[in-house]
Amino acid sequence: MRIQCPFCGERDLSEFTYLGDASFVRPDPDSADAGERFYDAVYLRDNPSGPFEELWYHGSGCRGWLRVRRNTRTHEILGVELARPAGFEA
Amino acid sequence: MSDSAHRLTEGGLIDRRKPLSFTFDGQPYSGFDGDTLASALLGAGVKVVGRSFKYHRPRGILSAGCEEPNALVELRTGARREPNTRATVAELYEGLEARSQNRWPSLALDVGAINSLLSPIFVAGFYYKTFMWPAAFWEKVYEPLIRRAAGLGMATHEADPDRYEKAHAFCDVLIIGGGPAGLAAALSAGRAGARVILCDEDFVVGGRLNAERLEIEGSSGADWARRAEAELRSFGDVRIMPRTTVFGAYDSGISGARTFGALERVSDHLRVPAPHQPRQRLWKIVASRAVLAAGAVERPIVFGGNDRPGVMLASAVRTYVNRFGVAPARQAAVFTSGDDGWKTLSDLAAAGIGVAAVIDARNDVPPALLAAAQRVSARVFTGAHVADARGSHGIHRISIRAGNRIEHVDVDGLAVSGGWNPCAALTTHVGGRPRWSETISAFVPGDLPAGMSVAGAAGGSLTLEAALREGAAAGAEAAAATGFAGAEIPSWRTSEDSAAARPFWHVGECPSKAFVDFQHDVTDGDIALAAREGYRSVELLKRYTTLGMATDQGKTSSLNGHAIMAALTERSIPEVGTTTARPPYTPVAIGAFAGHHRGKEFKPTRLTAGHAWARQNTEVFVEAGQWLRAQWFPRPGEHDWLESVSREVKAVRSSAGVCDVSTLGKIDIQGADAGAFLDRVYINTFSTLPMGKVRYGLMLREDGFVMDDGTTARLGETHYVMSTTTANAAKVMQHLEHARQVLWPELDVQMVSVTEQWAQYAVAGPSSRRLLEGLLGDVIDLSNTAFPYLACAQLAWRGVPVRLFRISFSGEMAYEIAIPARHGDALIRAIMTAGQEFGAVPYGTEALGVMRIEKGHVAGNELNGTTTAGDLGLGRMLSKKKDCIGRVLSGRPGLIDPDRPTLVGVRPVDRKARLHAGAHFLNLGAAATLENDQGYITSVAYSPMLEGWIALGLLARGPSRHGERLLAHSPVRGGDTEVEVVSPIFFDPEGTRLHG
Amino acid sequence: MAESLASRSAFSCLLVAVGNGRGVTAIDRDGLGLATIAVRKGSRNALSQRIRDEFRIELPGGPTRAAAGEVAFAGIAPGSWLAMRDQGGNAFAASLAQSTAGLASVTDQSDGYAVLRLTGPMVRAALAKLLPIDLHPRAFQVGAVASTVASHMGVTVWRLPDTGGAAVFELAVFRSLAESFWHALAEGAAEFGLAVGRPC
Amino acid sequence: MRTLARGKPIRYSIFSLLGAALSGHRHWGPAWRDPAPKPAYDVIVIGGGGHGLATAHYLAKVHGITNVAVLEKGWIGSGNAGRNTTIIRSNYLLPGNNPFYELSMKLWEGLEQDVNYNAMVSQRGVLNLYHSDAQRDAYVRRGNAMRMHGVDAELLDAAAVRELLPFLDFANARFPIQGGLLQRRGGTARHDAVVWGYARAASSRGVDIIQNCEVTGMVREGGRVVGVETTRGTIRANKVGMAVAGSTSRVAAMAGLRLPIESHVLQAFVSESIKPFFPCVVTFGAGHFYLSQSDKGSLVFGGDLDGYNSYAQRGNLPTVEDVCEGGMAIIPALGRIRLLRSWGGIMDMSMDGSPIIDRTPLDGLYLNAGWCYGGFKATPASGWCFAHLLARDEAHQVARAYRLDRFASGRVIDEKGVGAQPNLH
Repeated sequence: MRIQCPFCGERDLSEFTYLGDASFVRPDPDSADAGERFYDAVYLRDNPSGPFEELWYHGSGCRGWLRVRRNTRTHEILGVELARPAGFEA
Repeated sequence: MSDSAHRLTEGGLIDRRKPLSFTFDGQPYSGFDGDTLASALLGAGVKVVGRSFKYHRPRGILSAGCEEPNALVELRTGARREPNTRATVAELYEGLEARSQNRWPSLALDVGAINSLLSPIFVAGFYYKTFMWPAAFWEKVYEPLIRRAAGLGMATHEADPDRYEKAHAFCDVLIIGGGPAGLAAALSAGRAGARVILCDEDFVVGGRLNAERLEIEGSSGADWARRAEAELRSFGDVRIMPRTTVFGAYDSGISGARTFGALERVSDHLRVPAPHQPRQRLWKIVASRAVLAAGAVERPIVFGGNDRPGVMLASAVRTYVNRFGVAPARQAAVFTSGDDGWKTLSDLAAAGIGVAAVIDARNDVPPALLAAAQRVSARVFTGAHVADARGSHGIHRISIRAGNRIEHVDVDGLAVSGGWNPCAALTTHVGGRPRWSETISAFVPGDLPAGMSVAGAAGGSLTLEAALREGAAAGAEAAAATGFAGAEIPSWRTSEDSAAARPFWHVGECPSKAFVDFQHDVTDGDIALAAREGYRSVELLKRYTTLGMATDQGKTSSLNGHAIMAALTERSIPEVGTTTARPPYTPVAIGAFAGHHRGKEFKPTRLTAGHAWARQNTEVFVEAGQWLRAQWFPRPGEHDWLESVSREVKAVRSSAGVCDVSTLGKIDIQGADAGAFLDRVYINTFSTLPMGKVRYGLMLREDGFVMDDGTTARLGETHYVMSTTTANAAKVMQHLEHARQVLWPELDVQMVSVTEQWAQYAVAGPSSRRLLEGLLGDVIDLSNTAFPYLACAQLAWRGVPVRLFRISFSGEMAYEIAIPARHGDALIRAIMTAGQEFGAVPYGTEALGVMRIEKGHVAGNELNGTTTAGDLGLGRMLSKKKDCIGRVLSGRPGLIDPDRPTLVGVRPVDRKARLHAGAHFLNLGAAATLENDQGYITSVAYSPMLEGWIALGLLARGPSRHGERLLAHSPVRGGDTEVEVVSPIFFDPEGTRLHG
Repeated sequence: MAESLASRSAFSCLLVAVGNGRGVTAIDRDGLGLATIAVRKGSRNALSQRIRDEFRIELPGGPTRAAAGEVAFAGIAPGSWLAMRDQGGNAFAASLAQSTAGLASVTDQSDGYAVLRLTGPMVRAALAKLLPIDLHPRAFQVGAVASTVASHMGVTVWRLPDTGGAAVFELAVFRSLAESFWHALAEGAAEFGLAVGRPC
Repeated sequence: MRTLARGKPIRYSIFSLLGAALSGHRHWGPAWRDPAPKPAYDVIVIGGGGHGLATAHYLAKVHGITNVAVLEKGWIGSGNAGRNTTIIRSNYLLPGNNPFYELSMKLWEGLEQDVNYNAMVSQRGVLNLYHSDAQRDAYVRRGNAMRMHGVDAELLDAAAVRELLPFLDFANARFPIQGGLLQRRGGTARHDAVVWGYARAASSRGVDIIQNCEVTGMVREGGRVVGVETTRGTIRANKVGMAVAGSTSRVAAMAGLRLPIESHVLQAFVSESIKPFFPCVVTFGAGHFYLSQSDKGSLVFGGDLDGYNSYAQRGNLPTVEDVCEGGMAIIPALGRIRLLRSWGGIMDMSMDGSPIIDRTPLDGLYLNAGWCYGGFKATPASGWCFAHLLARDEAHQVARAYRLDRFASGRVIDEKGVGAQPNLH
């Protein structure tokens, strides 16, 4: 598998570390049901068979966190972008 | 029989001026440069080469390629012994030593052959039906027997003496296979200017061109191949890799570039590798496009005695005659179901080898072929088949069934052609499914992986003309797809050849055993039994009978087996389906996948700037992740580690000691929001930390459990430097980058690891201040008031930037001094010199551990990923004023349960007794059961200060149980010890020594 | 002030020729001043201007290296560069921090990385055994920069102008890995002959 | 078809085998019946792998519930039951796991007599190597916990390991072998035979094993699951149990459930067949590698997950290299032995590395999932406890901790201590 790092270019799988579901959004810690929402965000997964948006870390490259769209059934990479929205570093 | 008995006087690609001597089962033989072991054995008249897996039947050479199921030998000796080497692909070299396998005492006389008599019992899956009583007998009696009988060659237990290497290659077009299709593809892609890599598993390119008497542009196929190779070598961006098998296709990326695994056999054709050369090289080839031109494998036909030595694939017979100048037989017959087999007739005749008969399963055979048979006065049987072959150590007679008439013909060789199976494995490695072709009665590539095309026999196009045409087109198309369009597509005139055939798998009832999978001794009867017992899916069939699971992975057997199953269950072959090919295409040495990552090179070694100095003072180092750290510094006369470590501890506590702490992670954190950022990743607050101060911090995972701890210093308004544990440095960096880039991208924070930039030493003990004053006195005031506990400063010392921290892991007054790593060696030497007057000693990780346990500081054994801040007695650090990663889930009932094991200290009631980490706590008198488990000991040390063993542990409701007595239960190490629960701070509980 | 403190190259005692010939030549770049510089939020343009004024260098937007005189900036991540100055030592980072104060975060890495310059007729063949990236002249041109992994070790590589008809690369690895990296390089380069050149 | 009423097949023994030999093995009937699905059953078990078939066998044998269907979308054992490295052991640390896996080991020890099928259960020993003091301490803690539950465990020092396996790398190892934790009762079993044995035994007690029958939906009435839609029609049942590790999330989604599970690919490898080379099961403590040798002679080995979510039953090259590097690091004689075949299985990776055997929020639907890569060794106990749950609607006592709500409550069973990151378990 080869992942197109937006900064470094396409690199071999071995340069990256996987985290998982990119839909994770840190819930509001002050909300009344924060516990329930954190449990849901940290533990529950859709775990789809097919296109999936996930987080990879280019630890052996630019140390960038990437948002990768990948088909979990075929391993086909459908799209890659930096997790950190453009502009924040500039 | 004389050496050259079966060697033709001329022809072939062998060099008769270069004879090579070799031995087989100790017998000396000779062959020629250009031979394989198989061709050399055949040339020397050797017919029986091995014994089969189950029945130990004598077996000869079936094929001339990697599909060989029978001719497996042990190659080389001693530490280089290679079991199961296919004689058909082993290149002959001077002094080669080979032995037959799976026989005792000798190949000719093999006791195991008794199994053949018991074969009525040893049917598929017989072992599932018996060997069950008594149960105890399995490991002791049955299994050892089965294991000894099974297996093929014998592997050595000696370490492999050869080197392996890995390398990376990139190209526009990868061409897999150097036969006519592959060469044509390479020529058209190369001429277009693309970067081309052409791999072929053989040691000469050309494939079937070297084995058939076919012509291209009026010259022999072999000559054409030489010319094509020469032209390709003239292109700067074309690389030809012989002896290289592309064994696997792996996933690609958006660009379409795909990774292929390939094995280059750099030195397997030599007695030993040349200096600085590996035995084999694993290539990871990244190709934008690939052309699969791997050819096809001929199928045998299932009939009685079809496994006997002398029965050979027709294509292999032609290979041995045309390429190696070897006569596999003196008087042969041909058994075919298509025109292709008839080529063998003319090739044998041309080589002056007698052909007694041609048996064609078809009723209508083209007249031209019949005429050819007439010319050499070979008898022709159409609509007929061979029912049986006789001769256990080499056939001497075949029985031909034509209608209801049986005829016997005396021959010493039988060429069999049951059609061709395309080598399509690489198209299925990444999920493609093969498609059934009625035209050639075989599975051909179905949906292809993106960026891959197929040419020639690999795609089911079996004629030379088609191979060249499709190859040229595929090469040009692939080149164009990578930006090298426009070059005209070459084409070539070829001689006639026809691949017309009719499917024919199995001759039906036979007088003797008819084999489907030669190597695993799977017969037509076994397939029938599987069908009867309900193992009808091809996967169940395979698993129950082991069809296709041998070292050849069913290249010659699977389809025949599936065809027989289809007939038995009244389904079509496509309905029955086929098993999925998995990498590698042919077996690959495990050493090649490891490359040079073995022994000390298994993983890189990280050495601190002070390592050279440490080496001069101790030989005792311990692995800390990839780092090597000094464990202790023995002195002459000390008897054991305990004596050295205790001496180091006492020295630190009484005067001063120095420890290399460079391996701890250090992260430089800057930016306007650096403080706010730290507040969110630590459970305690750092935005309020004054400049020039250090604070201990604890970090949680989002699930509320402790992740790591360490000190963080504030060097400037927007500048912090964080320290992490050695073990978690990389993990913490990744965690912080996630927080910075994904969770809170809006914060103005920049960070980078500076672990490697700074060499850092802990200077600890009552004399540490005076020691450092001797070094730094002229650049900083170290008095308690000017530089108190938890102060930090940046200095310039002797022209070098230095960082100084007043922190302590030992509980003594202590400092950590950091300096750019290139000066690390000089600094440690300077410290030791300055320390001489105080009797300062270097101390290692053991003494460090003892002192942190004496102080009740937690470390790796307590930060084990399952403990909470509360468990470690650090719950009070959790700020109520702010949120941080892990705060919310750390409040779950399971994490705040008062019964959770919590940090305590323990001492043996008998102060002399020894403790062991991993012992479980039991209430005195309680039975040793999991229900009564109260917790366990995490860390143990001998405290020279308390003159006894002490330990930290996690104990249910621990803090409330100080003074209680328990049993430390450790049946696997050290036994049971009665212990007393105490405070985890064993030494200087008031912490007065910190301040000196 | 006392006499200056002894300094030790990460490659000291390691660089010895292997095999026969000069297929690859290795040169220790000890003394090279290195610093990572990461732009502060919202300061990209101001920083570029400051670097332009100070060094007559256009900060690259991607993984490339821009040099003027003895100073160069190599893009290693979005908004982050590895700045280098020949023989700049630790002083380089300090001066860079001053000249970009408020616009960027600067961190001294002069001692964090051990840098080797590799050249010679077989340098690409030798590096093919280490680096999983395409070093073909068309794919990795002069000025190209890449951070990747070589034989389980993180490495940042950049290509300098060819000299004597041979490609020239510089490779930076974490200082603590210098010995393991040299072993991996030497094992692969031995068949071509690995020579050691004079530091520059 | 030569089978008795209810398809009771001929008993397997050396005598029946000899008898068969004389008649050319023509009288063997199908090992299990191939019935068409009935419109309704007492219990439907989704998944014809080891766990599902074991569940059906124990439902019939222990609880007398024989009106049971096992639905398999492909051929039985086509999932992880046929894609694992066949290791059986009960060397677990945590009280939530240890008794469960020990029950499994006890059931392995009597399996062949129970199902009258030789699954080649081979107690040749499982040795976990350790390479540091901290790792030793962790193994001591684990070994002690095992002994406290009556499980055999021995701590070996380097010399004892050397005596057992003299050809490991003791000379030049990057991470020297300091010793190991040995469970002699651990070992291997012939994975396919386990599936076939349970299938044959269950079928002979009346369980319907229905292959090529894919579940496409849940039949719900009110809040209750009362059956399944399949490619072979609707089948109703009082209780529906899921034993589809690898596809759990997909099947659960049919019932609208979201679970603490990710699917990951784990590769496994076999070498060419060689004469006896390796006597036990060994695991590397400083890398990702474990190995044993099958009775057929192949070395069977594996290592770490590829690390990314996947439903493709295949992995990539970096993991192959990582595993082989681990192998060479401890067994330098492996170099010239050839890797013959690799494949990938889809692991049901739970958020704490431990399984789930529990009711679901939907009445009538029961869950057996999250086996990570411990599923094969668990087969008998998983079937035993899932059958217990299905039959009695209460957790079997050794499976009490395998609750679905433990993640919300924080009572996780995390042997490795890596938290809610499935690819690290």
